[in-house]
Amino acid sequence: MTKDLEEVHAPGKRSLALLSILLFGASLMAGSGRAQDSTQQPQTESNYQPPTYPGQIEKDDGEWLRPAKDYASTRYSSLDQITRANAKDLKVVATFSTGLTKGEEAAPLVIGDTLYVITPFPNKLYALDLGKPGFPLKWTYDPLPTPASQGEACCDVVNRGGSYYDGKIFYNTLDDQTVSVDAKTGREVWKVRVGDINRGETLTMAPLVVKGKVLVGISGGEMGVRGWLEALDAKDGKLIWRAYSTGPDKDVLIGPNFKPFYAKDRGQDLGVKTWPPDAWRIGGGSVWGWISYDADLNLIYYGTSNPGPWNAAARPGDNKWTAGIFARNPDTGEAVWYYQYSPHDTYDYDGVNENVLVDLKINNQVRKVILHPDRNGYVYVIDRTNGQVIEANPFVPITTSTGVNLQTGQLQYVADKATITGKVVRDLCPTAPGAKDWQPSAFSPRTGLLYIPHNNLCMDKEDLAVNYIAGTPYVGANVRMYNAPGGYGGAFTAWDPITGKIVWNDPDMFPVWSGALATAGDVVFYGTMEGWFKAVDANTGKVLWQFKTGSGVIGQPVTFKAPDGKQYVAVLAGVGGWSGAIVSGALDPRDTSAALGFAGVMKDLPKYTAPGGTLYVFALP
Amino acid sequence: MYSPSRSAILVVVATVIGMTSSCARETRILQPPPPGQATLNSVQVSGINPGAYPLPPPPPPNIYEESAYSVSQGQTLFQEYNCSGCHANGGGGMGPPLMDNNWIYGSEPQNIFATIMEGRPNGMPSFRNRIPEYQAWEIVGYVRSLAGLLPSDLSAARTDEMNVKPNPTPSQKPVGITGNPE
Amino acid sequence: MIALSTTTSNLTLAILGDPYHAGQHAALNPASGQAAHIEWLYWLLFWILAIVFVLVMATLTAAARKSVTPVQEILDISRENPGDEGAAWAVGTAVGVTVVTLLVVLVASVVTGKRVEAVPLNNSVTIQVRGHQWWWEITYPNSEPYLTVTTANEIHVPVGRPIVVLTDSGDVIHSLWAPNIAGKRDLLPGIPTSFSFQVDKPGIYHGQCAEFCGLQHAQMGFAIIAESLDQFSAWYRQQLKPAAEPANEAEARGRDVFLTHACVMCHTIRGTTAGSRYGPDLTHIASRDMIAAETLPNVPGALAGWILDPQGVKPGNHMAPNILAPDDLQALIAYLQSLH
Amino acid sequence: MAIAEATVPRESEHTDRLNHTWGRSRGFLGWFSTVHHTDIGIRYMVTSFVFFLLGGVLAGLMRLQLARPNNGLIGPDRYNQLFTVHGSTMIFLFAVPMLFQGFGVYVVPLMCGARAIAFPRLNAFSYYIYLGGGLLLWIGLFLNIGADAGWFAYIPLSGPQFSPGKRVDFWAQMITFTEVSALGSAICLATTILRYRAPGMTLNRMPILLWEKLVLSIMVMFAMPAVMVVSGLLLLDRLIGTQFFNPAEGGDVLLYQHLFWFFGHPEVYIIFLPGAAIMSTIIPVFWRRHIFGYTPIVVSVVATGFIGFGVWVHHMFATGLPQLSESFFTAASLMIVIPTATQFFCWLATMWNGRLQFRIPVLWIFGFFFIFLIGGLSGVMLASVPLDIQVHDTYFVVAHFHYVLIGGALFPMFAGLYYWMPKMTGRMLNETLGKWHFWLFFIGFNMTFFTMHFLGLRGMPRRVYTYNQNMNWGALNMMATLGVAFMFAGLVVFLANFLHSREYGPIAEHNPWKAGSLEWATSSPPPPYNFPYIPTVNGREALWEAAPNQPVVSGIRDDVPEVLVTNSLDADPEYKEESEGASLWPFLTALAVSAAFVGSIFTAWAVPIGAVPVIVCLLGWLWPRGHSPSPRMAEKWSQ
Repeated sequence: MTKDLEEVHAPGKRSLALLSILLFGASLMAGSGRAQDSTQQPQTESNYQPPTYPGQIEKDDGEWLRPAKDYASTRYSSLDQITRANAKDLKVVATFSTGLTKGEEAAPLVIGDTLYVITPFPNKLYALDLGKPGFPLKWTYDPLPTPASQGEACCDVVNRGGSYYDGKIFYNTLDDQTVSVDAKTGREVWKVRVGDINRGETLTMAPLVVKGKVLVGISGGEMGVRGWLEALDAKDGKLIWRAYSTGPDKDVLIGPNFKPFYAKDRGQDLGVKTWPPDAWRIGGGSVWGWISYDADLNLIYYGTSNPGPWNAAARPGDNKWTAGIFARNPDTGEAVWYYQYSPHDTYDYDGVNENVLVDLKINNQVRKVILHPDRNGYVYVIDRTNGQVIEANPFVPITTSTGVNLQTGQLQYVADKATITGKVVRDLCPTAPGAKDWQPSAFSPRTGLLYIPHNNLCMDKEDLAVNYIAGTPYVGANVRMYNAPGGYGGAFTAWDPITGKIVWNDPDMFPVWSGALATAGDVVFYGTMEGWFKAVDANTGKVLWQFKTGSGVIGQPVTFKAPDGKQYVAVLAGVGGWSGAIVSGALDPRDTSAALGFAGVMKDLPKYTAPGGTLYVFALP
Repeated sequence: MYSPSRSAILVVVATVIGMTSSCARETRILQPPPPGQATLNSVQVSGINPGAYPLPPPPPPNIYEESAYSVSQGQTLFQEYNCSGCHANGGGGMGPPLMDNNWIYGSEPQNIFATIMEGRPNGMPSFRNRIPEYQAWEIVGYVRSLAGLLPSDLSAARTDEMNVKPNPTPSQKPVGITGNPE
Repeated sequence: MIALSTTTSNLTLAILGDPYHAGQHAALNPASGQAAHIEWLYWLLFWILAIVFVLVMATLTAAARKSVTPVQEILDISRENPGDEGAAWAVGTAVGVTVVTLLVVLVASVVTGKRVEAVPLNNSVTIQVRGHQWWWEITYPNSEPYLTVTTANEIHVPVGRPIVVLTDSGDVIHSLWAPNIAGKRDLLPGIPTSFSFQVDKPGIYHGQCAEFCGLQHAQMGFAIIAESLDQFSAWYRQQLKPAAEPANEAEARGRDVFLTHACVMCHTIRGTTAGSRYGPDLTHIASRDMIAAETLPNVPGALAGWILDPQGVKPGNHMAPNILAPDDLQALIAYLQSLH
Repeated sequence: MAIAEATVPRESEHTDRLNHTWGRSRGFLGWFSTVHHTDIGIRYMVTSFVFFLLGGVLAGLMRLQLARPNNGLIGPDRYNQLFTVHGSTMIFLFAVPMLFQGFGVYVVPLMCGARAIAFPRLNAFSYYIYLGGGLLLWIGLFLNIGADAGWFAYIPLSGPQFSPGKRVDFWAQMITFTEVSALGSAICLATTILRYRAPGMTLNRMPILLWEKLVLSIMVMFAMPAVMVVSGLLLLDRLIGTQFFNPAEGGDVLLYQHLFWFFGHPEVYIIFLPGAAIMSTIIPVFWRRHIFGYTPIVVSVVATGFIGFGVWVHHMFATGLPQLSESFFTAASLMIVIPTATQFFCWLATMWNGRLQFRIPVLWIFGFFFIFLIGGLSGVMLASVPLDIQVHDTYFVVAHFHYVLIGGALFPMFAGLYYWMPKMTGRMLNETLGKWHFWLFFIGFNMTFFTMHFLGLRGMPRRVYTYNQNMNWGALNMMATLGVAFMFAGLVVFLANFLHSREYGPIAEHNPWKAGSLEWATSSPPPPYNFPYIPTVNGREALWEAAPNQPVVSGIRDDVPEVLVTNSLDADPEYKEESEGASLWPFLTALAVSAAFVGSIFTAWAVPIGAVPVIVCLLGWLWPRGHSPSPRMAEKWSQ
């Protein structure tokens, strides 16, 4: 492994986390005194005792049907052949090249004896035969998306995977088509166009199939789209309902059953009244993240993205219903409750991150909660029955807000970090990609910990006069990012959701942009942008095994049991995405505002990795 | 004793010296000439010349890239028309970088003009009818200045926005498809 | 004093063959309390200084006449200088009087300054003015964001209500000045300021950029349209609406022309996909009296000329010439004229 | 009693030797190598007068464009260059070089009774640098690189984003040139006044003109650095992308204005005080008596020098500063009226008790009173914040400062030219033509600029290249334009008068006006050594109060260019030193410096590379040469 990593790892994780905090404090002494008292610091926990998990985990047949494994989005597998003891013996058993140089963010799916790989644009679907040695290619499906759609994707032409239901694979293409493919034959069952690239709409998210409905959300929060989530009939792709994220209540499917917990989210047509006239028509709130489903409550949970444009002066008000979380009834789509993480989001904090549905014993009372590590820097613990915020604790240094008021649910912004048109506002932490972007975390009921891959960045931001020209970006900001105090770009963190503290922290020089995977063997998997795929001890974070893949890992690792009864671990390598665009897009980091400001802080990435998508499958010998 | 004729001589000499150095840089074309037929195919996009004898590239029709004012207009339009949305301040993002020396569709003014007007298949929109031709040429001038293909005294040392670029941008040789370094 | 002074100013101007007429765009023709205070101060100082001028000139002439000596060959110098004692007294007194006069001026000026700034701010109307090369972006911010109005170059204000103006600039320094209403205030990039006034007389008051701001500084005009509260509210309600849908064939085609040509790159028409803010918001363009920053009347002919050849009208401004087929142009104008 | 005749040079071996010692070599090189203050002074005057005429032509063009509404004669791009170059020329290339440097360099050493100016080579260098700056600006204009951001070039309009190309760089570099020049002259003049005065010319006997030049020099030393800093920072922002004035990155656009006006307002007094100096010098001569109130006048001048630095913010009232600070600067701006008024009253008193002998300069004195008074009074209006925010940046202000500057500098300048021309050329000017000149110019001036007050009050902003029919500004503008014709006619008459009289005018005596100051104590024009014997002084008006056999200083060597250095207070002789003789180095150094300055506009490399020839020239300039030793102490005075 490289020298830099040695250095980063040297001081040991917890002490380093502490160190980073100290450094941050010091840097603030040096910096503005005002920032100091308004800075939120993550707490760390010295001796953690895993509690027994009070909730239920879906029974596991060793398959991987949907990106997050289960409806609760735990990304936890009960397979336990790979243990802390033997993880060091993991070997590559098969690889498969997608032949693409774009970011590979998808989770492979495993159904029966077949492993499915969904690529970034051109969004091909490959089926690999797990029954034969070397997992040969069964068939390929090519949806032939229009190349022009590449010009409408804000942050690399990625695809975040698909879902299996009723013998079919469902996934989205960049040019706004949802496809249903026969899992056996690779034959296209149906294909519907749900959006228009000429309005900046694209599809990158992984659909979730709930009760025979394919839930699809639009991307394009940086392009002035009007976000929505819609349900298509799994049988024929017919539209069942569509719920917008902005606009009048009837478009947002807000009806009599809508009971948000906090007063600030109640009112008539807030999707219109919290915007300047007609700004909601191009106000973002896209739904490009993850969807979770609670069968008992019969509710789906998903986040809405940042309001558009980034220049907040163009959209005074709370900008409902962006940068928040909706709970909806999957049958009708009607909203049940909503909570806004970042009202009038001026930092592109979105709200689309995964919602991990778990049951936690809080104050000796088991509660059905959502664990949601948000881009704004807090891990929210939300009562998923009614949307009450139980806790919100910072997991990275935060300068833009001082905390969440649990009475009003209001995020407490720092006044002098408010962005201004034509002025550079400095030391904004976290950044536009957030404390943690799309990269999904995993929850292990065995340790009771949430494993969070995340960023450790700060930024300077200048709002610019912004013009909406349909089909072109609608951003209006100059951003330059740099490593947050601690000097590293990202980390993999184990988080105790009950005490709201960091248990262990595994820093990396780049943002940890891959998903996380937790297993019953108490081994946790994730990858770094440099290309290391790691297995670490779920309790201590100690690196048990690591393998250098051909390119940076930003995909979602999965584990499964093949017909031969062995446990395998699979991940797609292939750097890209927003953070990796500097490599996949060959950007020029001399312009620190390139890639919406991400290029500057990633300028060293090309020294460590090159693009190229490959599937790696590992197993014990 | 004093002789005014001498200082007169000085003035004349200096003026002549100055005159010899052309000042197209300072001309401000406020009233654009009627749009000419942009000869889009007048420059090749391929670097292969059957017979192995490349035609000399036609002279750039871009009077706008000799004037600092036009280049600065191009810079403004590059922002206002959201070119910067994809290409940032030259470093790229959704679109490829423009300040490096890698030209996918050629570095000749006509190449870039065609790219803006007709678009390119992998995501570059077509701005025909949306951007008047003379403004497109101004943008062409600015784009070429980003890559250091224009004399540095044509482009501003900085804008009144966030300082996101090292100044001055080091000049580079294009090795695009048209290949011929300028 | 005001009456007297006005008559004299009429006199002076009559001499200059340009009779002062009501409604004249002038600092001495106030339509607001603020401008009136300043006018009062102007005439006060005018008369004080006029007297000073007359006195000094009289002394000079007297001295010249008293002292002139027709002798041809140059006189010698006498060692003693007669009359210096008297002169000493005279000069001393004169300096004393000067000091007193200046004190009067200072007090009057400071008092007037206070009066100008003392605008009651209860139930005031707040207006954000942002300067651009070379037009004015006018916003009426509101605590309820959906009640925000954005327009350009024509500032509607209710008569008798205090107006708070927030100033800001998007590029270079401009200066907001409507002489009949108030003194000027610079619009500085990065340094927001504010001032306030209250218009008493309904009317249309011309204003103009008063800080050199580049090529079209000369024709960067605006208008303050003071109207009754009812008229103002009606106008405000209208401005809140999205653009009118095309009522007929021509207007529909005009909208297509707008959305498929360069217009869409710079202008906003709310309710359509046109959302660029580089140029003025045209959602209710037909409700304005003038176009091109108060340079041309808002009539089809002028509109056509402006669309086809803006650089001919205002060289260097940021509006691009458009090459449009005649019937396209007709349709476009029909559409724009329908946006009330 | 008769005016002292004692020191008029008579042909003798002594004067021959002096001629040989001080005389300049002829020919092309001789012209470039002379460092004598009379030559340099006249060059300043002629050069700046040429710039004055050029600037006037630009003004005429602007008036033509504005004569009618919606006039299409000149487009905005050209027009912006016209008024920018006009303003910059009149301030930086005419007013200061003519009144401060021109008259100062020519008259001061003569009035001191000195043989040379202090640091004559620095003095010559200053001239060439000034010439370089002027040529830069004007060649720029002809090459369409004419500055176009106004003569105070407010940021951000003058910044890298909104002023592409090199136009503003040329302007900013011209500032650097002229300020270097002014600083150099200031040092020469201050030193001359403090150390070269003739024995007996104690501080309280010093002619008021010397007092004013002394105060001026000190003001220049404090004011010019501010503008050099601001133009320097502007150049850095424009050329290498520093962020001093970038509002986005925390730069401040008002900082520029503060720095500029901290120079800009004192500059007004730097232009007016020489005018007042000429008044205080000429009035006694033509009213045939000593000036009344010598002490109050001197005190006023010094006070002006101080208060002048405390009023700059009244140029920025419209930016919306806190009321308190505005009131403070109102008070300061009003306070500065007092010293000026005091001088007015003293002059009036001098006239009241004098015996006027009516000659051409007197006309210009009256013109000065009339016009400068109006300008000063409208200035009182501008000092008041509420009025200022109405008329600021309108034609009212244009009218105001033309009344102040033309009244306070140009009219005294003409008075001074008519007064000293005999000394400079040795011939008298024609008085009839003089009258024509005055009346044409006076009438034209008031036609043009008095109407502008009304235009301003009626809302016409300055720096507009055209205006709309319906503003009713047409008649007034036409009138203003007509006035320009009169002014031009007047100037033509003056030029004719000057050129003709220079050849054919009646020969001037050495003291045609029977004036009292020392420059009249030598022949017209003065010999290269100024005085065959350094005169001595026993009164404020040296020649009027000279004894029948006024002693002169002897023992100053005539085989080497020696000057007598006296002490600052009492002008007691301290020692003799050898004045630097003619040299080509100042000219070469100026060339090298100019090359470096101009080059730096195009590439930062010009600074290190251009520094090399500059250093070489300075070495050549300062290289120690053998000097014939001379006794350090002055010898006894001979009766």
